Amino acid sequence: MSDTKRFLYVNRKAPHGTVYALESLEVVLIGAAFEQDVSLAFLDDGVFQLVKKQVTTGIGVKNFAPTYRALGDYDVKKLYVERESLAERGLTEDDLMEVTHENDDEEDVSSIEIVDRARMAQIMAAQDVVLSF
Amino acid sequence: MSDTKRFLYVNRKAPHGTVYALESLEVVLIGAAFEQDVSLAFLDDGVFQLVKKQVTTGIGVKNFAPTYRALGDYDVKKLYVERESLAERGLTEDDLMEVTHENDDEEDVSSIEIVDRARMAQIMAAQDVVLSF
Amino acid sequence: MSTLHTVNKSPYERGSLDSCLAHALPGDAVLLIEDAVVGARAGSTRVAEALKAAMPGCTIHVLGPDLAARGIPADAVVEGVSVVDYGGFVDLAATHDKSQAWL
Amino acid sequence: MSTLHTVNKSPYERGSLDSCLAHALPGDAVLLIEDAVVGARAGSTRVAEALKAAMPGCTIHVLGPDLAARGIPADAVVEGVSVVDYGGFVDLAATHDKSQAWL
Amino acid sequence: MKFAVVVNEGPYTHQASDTAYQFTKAALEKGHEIYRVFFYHDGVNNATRLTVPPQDERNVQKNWSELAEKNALDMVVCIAAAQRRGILDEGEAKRHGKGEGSANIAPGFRISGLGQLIEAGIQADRLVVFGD
Amino acid sequence: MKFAVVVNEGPYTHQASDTAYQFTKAALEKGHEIYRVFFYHDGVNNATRLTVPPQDERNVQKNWSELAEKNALDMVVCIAAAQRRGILDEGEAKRHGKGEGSANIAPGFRISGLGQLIEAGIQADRLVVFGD
Repeated sequence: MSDTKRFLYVNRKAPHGTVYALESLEVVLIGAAFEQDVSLAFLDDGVFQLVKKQVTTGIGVKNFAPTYRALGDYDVKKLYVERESLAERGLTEDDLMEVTHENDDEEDVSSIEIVDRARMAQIMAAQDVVLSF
Repeated sequence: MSDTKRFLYVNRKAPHGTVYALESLEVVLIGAAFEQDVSLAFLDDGVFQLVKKQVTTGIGVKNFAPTYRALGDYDVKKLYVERESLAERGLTEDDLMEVTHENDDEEDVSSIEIVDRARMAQIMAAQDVVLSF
Repeated sequence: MSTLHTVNKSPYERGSLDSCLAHALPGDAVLLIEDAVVGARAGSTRVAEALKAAMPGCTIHVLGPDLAARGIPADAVVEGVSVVDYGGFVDLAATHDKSQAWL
Repeated sequence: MSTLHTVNKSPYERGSLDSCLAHALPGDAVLLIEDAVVGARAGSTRVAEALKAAMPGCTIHVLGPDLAARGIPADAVVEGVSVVDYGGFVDLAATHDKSQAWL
Repeated sequence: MKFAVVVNEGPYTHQASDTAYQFTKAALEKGHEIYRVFFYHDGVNNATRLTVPPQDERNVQKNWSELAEKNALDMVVCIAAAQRRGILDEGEAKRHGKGEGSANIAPGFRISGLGQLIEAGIQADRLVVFGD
Repeated sequence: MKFAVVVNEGPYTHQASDTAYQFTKAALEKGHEIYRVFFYHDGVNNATRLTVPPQDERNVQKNWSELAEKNALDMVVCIAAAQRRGILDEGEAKRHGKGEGSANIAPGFRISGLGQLIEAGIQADRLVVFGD
């Protein structure tokens, strides 16, 4: 087996009420150094992690949401967000923050791809290692 | 205010997967010494706490289910179980363990009363202190 | 005997808000805190409909600092839901006879 | 690329089993463990129907020691669901290409 | 008015302790009395003096300890729950042979029995529970 | 076959650690290799030597420590998660000025970085996650 595996980080939980979103992101950042094929899946309440304009000063907790926007610098470029999960929660793509990376032509392109549930299932199926938090 | 208050312990979680059912029961046992007016409510997944013939040897965890049957000895006599919660989970009263206490005529009578949701709401409303776990 | 009910989990993932609303009585207050505030976002969702149906029997409140943390503007909540701060949470607890947490 | 999906929370309280079943593909296995085993009890419940609908696309399994702890006899599970012990759990993890926990 | 506050989850993993802290602070600012803060279940983990959170994050244990010092709060950690999770004061550490210096309870917290929870329910006008 | 096991919750409050333990034991009995057990989030709390569970209950930490000793398991506690929750080895306790005897890590566990989790995912044939 080659040393490169497909790693998927599955995010199904809302941010701030529990630490899972934050500590999951910490794994992604560390994992980026290992040069694997990394994808992030956001479905169910995990889609709330990417909602823009999160302001956490009122709850006295550090806001880690800006870190998602830095993922491109770590060569983490594939963030899949499930369309059905958004819709059920009254959200649209416009409610999500911008996460971009530089493509081969040095243009900033979006790292977020909205996918339907069937495609999300295919993405999950194609992985070697699935980390859920 | 008199020193006697109506205490309700609300059990909404399944046993064994988390410690809440066990540690809630520990509060009930300690609390019995304070001679308050004590009731226990079992609704939603909390009804699974009273299912009979729980055998925990296979998961390597202590079985505290028999303690419910001892509640009568602690003068804890009112266990309210929600009918709708049972039905939604495919359970009937026959699936529950027997929990009894001695009445004034020294007869063993059931401590479990199956109540519908509307009555459960009334029972909750009538309390002074509600402890949820 | 009025009650302040608190709900702290997302109603899209857990049953606690549904169960709370099924047991709250007229004159009670329901306060959404922590992850439960995602249910307060206005829109044509199942949860928004459930909250509307529960009013005006109960009053529905949502904790502002938790709303902000989830990126939901205070004016984007379901109509009729009031936004309170921690002091308002204390007031709700004080002005109702008891509080019940739907954990 | 087959997957072993594990679900550990009661499907009566949380959405994880529903979400798992909505993403599992033909040839995958779903294993109910811990509090999720309460969903395997036979009967005319919403959850039993969902499990039946998921088979035979997927195989459905339930952890026996957890079943026993919840007072559910091994012969009282939804038809077609197989009861396994911890060794069987290991076998399922070994015979599928990867496992995915629906936490 | 007299409040009792119950904290059922530990620091960082769940927001419960943070919310309870903000609630307690707000109640004090409004002139209410906090009869007791009771830590149960994983809530006992708020009382360890050994946490070292990142510098740019809040320090949950320190928040509680400082609030207690400023307001003479009675913060009680359930002994049975604490034993299951490894939170010990000097006496407990010695009693269980855990070795010199093992006590890990933070300033402002004290270990006591579940009776303190019931008593808080009896004595306080309102009891508010924070958990998972 | 080579397994990696991830434990995301602490002892007693959630069954996750018990299930992971039973799974690990069963895998070893079947002749599989356990490449590593990685403790993350509240899972780091499994590694405290200070728990004193009731005598008629299982001892989760001891279960893990004994399994590790018997099978030379590599049990790694995430350093970042451990610092947030107050799990320290000698070096960490000294580095953060926590005082003589404060180290509370139990036998068989070692503290290391998150890279150990990724590496386990790369090296093991299967990775199984247990959590809340």
